[in-house]
Amino acid sequence: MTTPASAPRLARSATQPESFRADGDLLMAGQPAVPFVEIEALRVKEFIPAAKEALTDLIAEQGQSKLIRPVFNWAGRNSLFPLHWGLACCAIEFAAAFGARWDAERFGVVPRSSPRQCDLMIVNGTVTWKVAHKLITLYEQMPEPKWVIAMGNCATGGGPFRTAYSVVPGVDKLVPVDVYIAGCPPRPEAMLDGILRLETLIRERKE
Amino acid sequence: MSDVTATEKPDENPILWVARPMATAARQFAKSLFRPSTIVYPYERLEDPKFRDRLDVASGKPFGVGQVWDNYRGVHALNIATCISCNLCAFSCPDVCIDMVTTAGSDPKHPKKCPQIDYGKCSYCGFCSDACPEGCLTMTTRYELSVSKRSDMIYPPERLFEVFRSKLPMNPIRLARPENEDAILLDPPLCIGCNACARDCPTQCITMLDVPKPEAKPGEKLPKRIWKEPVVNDSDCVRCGTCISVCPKECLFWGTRK
Amino acid sequence: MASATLYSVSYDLSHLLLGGIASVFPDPLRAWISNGNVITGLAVLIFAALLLAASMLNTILLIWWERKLLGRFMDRRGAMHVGYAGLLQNFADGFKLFRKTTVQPREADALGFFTGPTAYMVTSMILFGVLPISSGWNSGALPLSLLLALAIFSFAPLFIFVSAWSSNNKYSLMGGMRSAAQMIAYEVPLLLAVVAVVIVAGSFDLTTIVYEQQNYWFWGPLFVALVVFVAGMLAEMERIPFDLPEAEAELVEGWNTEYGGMLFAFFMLADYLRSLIGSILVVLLFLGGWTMPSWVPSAATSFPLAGIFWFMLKTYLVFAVFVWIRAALPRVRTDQLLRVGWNRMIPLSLLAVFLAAALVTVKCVPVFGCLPSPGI
Amino acid sequence: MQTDELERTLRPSLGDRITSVEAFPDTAGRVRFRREAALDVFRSVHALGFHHLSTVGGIDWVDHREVFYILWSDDTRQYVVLSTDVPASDAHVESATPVWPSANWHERETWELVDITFDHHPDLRHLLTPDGYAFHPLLRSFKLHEPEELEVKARHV
Amino acid sequence: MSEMWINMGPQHPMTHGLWNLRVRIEGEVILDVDPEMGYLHRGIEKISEDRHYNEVITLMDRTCYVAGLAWEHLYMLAAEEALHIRPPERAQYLRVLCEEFQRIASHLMWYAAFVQDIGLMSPFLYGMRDRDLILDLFQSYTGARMTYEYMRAGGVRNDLPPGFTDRARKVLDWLLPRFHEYDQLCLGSDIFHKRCDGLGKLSAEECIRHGVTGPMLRSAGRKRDLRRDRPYAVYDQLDFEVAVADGADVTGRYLVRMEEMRQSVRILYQVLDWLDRHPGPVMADQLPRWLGAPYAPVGREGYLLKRNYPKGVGFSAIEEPHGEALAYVVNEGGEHPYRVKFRSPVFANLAASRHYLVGYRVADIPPIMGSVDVCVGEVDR
Repeated sequence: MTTPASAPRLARSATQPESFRADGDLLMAGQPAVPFVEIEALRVKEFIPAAKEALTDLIAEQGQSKLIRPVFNWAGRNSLFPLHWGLACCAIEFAAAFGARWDAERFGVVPRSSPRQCDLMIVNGTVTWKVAHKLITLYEQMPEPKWVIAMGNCATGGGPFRTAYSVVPGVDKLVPVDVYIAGCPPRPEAMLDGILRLETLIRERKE
Repeated sequence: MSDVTATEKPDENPILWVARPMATAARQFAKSLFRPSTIVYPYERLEDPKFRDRLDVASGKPFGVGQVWDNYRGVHALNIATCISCNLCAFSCPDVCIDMVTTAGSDPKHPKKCPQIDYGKCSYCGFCSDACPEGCLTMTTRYELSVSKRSDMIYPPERLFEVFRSKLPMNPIRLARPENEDAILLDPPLCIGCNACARDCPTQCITMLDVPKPEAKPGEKLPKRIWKEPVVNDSDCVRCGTCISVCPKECLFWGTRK
Repeated sequence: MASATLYSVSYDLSHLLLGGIASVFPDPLRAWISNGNVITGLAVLIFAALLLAASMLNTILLIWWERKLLGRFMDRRGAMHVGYAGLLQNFADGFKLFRKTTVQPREADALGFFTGPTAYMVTSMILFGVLPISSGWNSGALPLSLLLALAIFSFAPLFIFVSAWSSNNKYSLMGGMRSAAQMIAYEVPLLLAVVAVVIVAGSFDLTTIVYEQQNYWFWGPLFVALVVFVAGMLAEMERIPFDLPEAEAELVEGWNTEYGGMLFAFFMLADYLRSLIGSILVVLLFLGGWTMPSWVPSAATSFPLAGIFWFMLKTYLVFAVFVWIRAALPRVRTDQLLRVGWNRMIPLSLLAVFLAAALVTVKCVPVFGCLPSPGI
Repeated sequence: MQTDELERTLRPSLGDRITSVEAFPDTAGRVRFRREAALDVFRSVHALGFHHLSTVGGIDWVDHREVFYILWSDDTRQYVVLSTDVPASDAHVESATPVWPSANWHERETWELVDITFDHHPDLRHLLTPDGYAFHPLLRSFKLHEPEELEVKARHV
Repeated sequence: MSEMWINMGPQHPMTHGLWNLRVRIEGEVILDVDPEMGYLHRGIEKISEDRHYNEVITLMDRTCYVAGLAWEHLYMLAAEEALHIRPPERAQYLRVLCEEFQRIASHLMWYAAFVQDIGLMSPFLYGMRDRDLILDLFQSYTGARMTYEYMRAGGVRNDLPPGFTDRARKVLDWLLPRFHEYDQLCLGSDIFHKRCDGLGKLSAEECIRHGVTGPMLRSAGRKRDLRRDRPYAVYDQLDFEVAVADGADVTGRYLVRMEEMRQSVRILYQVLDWLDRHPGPVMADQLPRWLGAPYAPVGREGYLLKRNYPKGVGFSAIEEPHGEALAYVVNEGGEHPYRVKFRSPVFANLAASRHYLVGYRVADIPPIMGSVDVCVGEVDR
């Protein structure tokens, strides 16, 4: 297949990362157009960060776009994966909300065990000082954008145990909380209501 | 072993080993194909009349069985008009989430104090509504309380009054107030007749009656006091103990009236 | 070409497109553009794009199908509020995962961490170029397409292991090792079961295998092979009861514990792509592909795209059986799985091969063809 | 087994190592013993058929602390309570783990919450509170506060 | 693979709560385990010392959140003994009703969690669905789904609403065939037996040595149930069998719990019949004023001391769904208990985990720990 003389060179532009420009310049300097020479140049150590950067740029650009942003917003609020963990009493109601009667999966809420795949941390129970740093670690392991729901009174403000020596009086002392759900423990409906409120918050959010 | 009560009957047929659970799942699938037992929450609610007092558990749809909501303990409703500011709810709260605050619009000279509830601390135990002598603080069936600001969880009396006016079903079971022998007693020598108890009594059941001023014996100085003593009307008293706590001389105490 | 196929459609499209473009340009360029090679090249590109779109769409639909079915098995409804009956739920998931930050753990090896999922995804997707969907609807009539499909299919453990190893997480590592062991253990019976089909059909070409089933479907005479194939496929697709590599209870999410964002989406998509391919292979090898038995009224088989319709219907029903199994059975343990694989499945598959050979030798295969309702 | 029967059984072998055997509601009785003789008492009671140690706990009576052991016998289907007093300044007692291995965690808990050290315990480290937690919350001198109070205090200090 | 330690928890799908199982493995074989507790330690025993006797109830519901009413019962038995109160008989029957319903609910919760551990997906939903029916019943007479605050010193808060017994019987009628369905899904499946038979063995003698009680002990063939051995409340008037199995393994614990649920249903039918026939008061008559429902403490201290209320010690033991639970309440004459000590069955069961986990495989941890039925709330308290 013959190729037009200038075709492969058109792609080189200023948007290229630094590491590539040297090879690109070589091409521009009238070297014989060896096919796949740029693939030779893609050494691993340069490729991975460059690709990541490009991807991040792309996403950021699309995030700014007026056309794309509503789509991502819609996707983000309709597919909230909470972290699958149980702290205390509220965890039982949390589980009940995923049971047959309430079925939180109707809203696209599917608990995932790995924090890397979650967008939402539902703090469903008493947070003690012993578990506090683990909670923060988990929160930091979740990729952006992420949200936190303080479910129940213990997560909101320590609940009946707030005077105790071992209890964090409110998870908002540790991580930023988006929605508080009162209740001790809240009914599964109340938890779903909290998630719907979070969806409303995401919809109204201005970036 | 003869002791063993929980045993299984082993099955010899290996085909059934996988077939039986799969058949059970298939039966469930057929049952829930058209009407699973899910309640489509924001559109259907369990406290709807169509789910209330439902008894059709045998029909294969187990939702809504025995949904009796009258008893449910949710957000409080406060009838400000009948509240007597007796403090009993705040006293009985195990989580110390009730504050008595001045109601908006009350007379600044005689501020009316009504409970303000922090739902971030409340554990919905119902002790406060049990303790309320006038039945003005009750619990309703409202349970949705998600907010994005922590301070929105604090319900001042006016907001509790709004809940009252929204005519939600309220907890009908009221505790019978047991007959009890406890009463407010007075240690007369200590009393100075200051009227503090009668002034602060929420039910106005304390009246200050005159006591005869004793004749001063020679060499003895009469105490400097107002010659009145409180008398408690036991049938009206709600045993809130306000009088004991306001008494400057600690002359009132709990006791049994013979 | 008698009927429209995916490739002919894309060729026509390419011809039309390039013809339109060529008319604008002056002569030397026009001659070059309307060159047959260029048209073919663009046609291949369009074909690939269409295939990609179709496979992605089907995969996403498959996820929805599983979620709804699983919901009914569990006495609940499944996704229902996003889009009509939750049809858009998986699109939302996909867009969301696309937007999420891709976190690379500090200790992870970048090369493996990023190439693993990508290669896993790509190898799964290549398969669609091989599989025939209906008469004429395949990319190339390869004489050894079945062999090629299974060869590509068995790349996966390598990439899973690479991504698991490079995640530098103990759970991922254990999941990856289990995955590799499991897939290798089940590769052999799977291939042997296929050999049984090949013996009866006399060809490695999937299209030929399907046409061999026009009179009788292979699931009856080759029932043992079908059982072995389905069990092996379950292991290859890593579905319950053989989902040990991502066993949620002990290994948090198995080998994709450290993956989030788009890379995780790759894993999910590739998993379901493989499930789709597994169901398609079952349909192609044992359930007569797009052919229907003769007692089905001809009106039901002669409308446009009838082949594709019946083919997809069968595929989705086969997948429903997989979902049913998932809803009803617990997962087995690694050592039990491997023991079953090596000790039971291989003898069974050898038996299947032997049976197939016997059938062909004794010429009793046509007996099935004489039955009043062949196939069903 | 009645309380007096318990005393009659234990007294000959233990002598004054047990200070008293008194009635205790719903159990065979409460055996109070001197802490120096802890292991002897444990062995004797274990020999009576009390093989199951239900729990070990401590009570802070401000001037001294009490350790109690609750045991169950399958033969007589009764509980028995052992208890000993230790001075607050020198709160330690012999560990019951050689006789009842199940005492392990209960003693760890009592050690960290009531500050009673168990000698020769195989593994005396924090169980419920974080490692290095310096307080013993179940002592009467340890007071609880509302979090707001603590914040106000912290601001003023 | 060489030896390594892995942390299973505090956030791990196996743990069903906040605790950390540190496991030393070689390949997939467990060499040593070290449970790390205390992530949910809320100081309930300490907070109880600052509360009135009745107010401790709100903590009891949260101590073991899957068996709140059983813990209320446990605490109330001890507190009443310490306060020298005796509840009326109907209240005792109501408490037994609560405890047995709670036992079924707790076992259903266990079932839901346990089947998920072995990878069965749909029975989780079935278990939760059927548990919700019992919670509905609880809601209809206590007013809450999980934190009931139903029992009071001297009785219970309120009597049953009209029509309750019929509803309860309907639910029991619905539940009995469901147990059969559960068995079909688990015992009927060969894979279940492959996964669970002979796993997590702990003989009866070992159980006694390490303080293990409840279904774990009964699955080893030891017929020990405090409801039968040391009847409290009105259990001596009820007819039931103690469920015992002989496997001492995961399957045995499954069988024991399933049989216990059936026995609970049997008890409940008797209790419901009795309740229908014997109306009466549910609260003791002679109560100190501050223990009657609307009490008005003045200040927070000193009120009772003026009344010279008799001192006492309360001790109670009940067969909680997880095993033998104890409460020890010291009343020094104040308004608040001087010291409250609880013995959690799961605490001891977990302490013995080294003895039933070592030697098995990593993949066996979820079924074994699932069969222990860990409720972290009552372990850490």
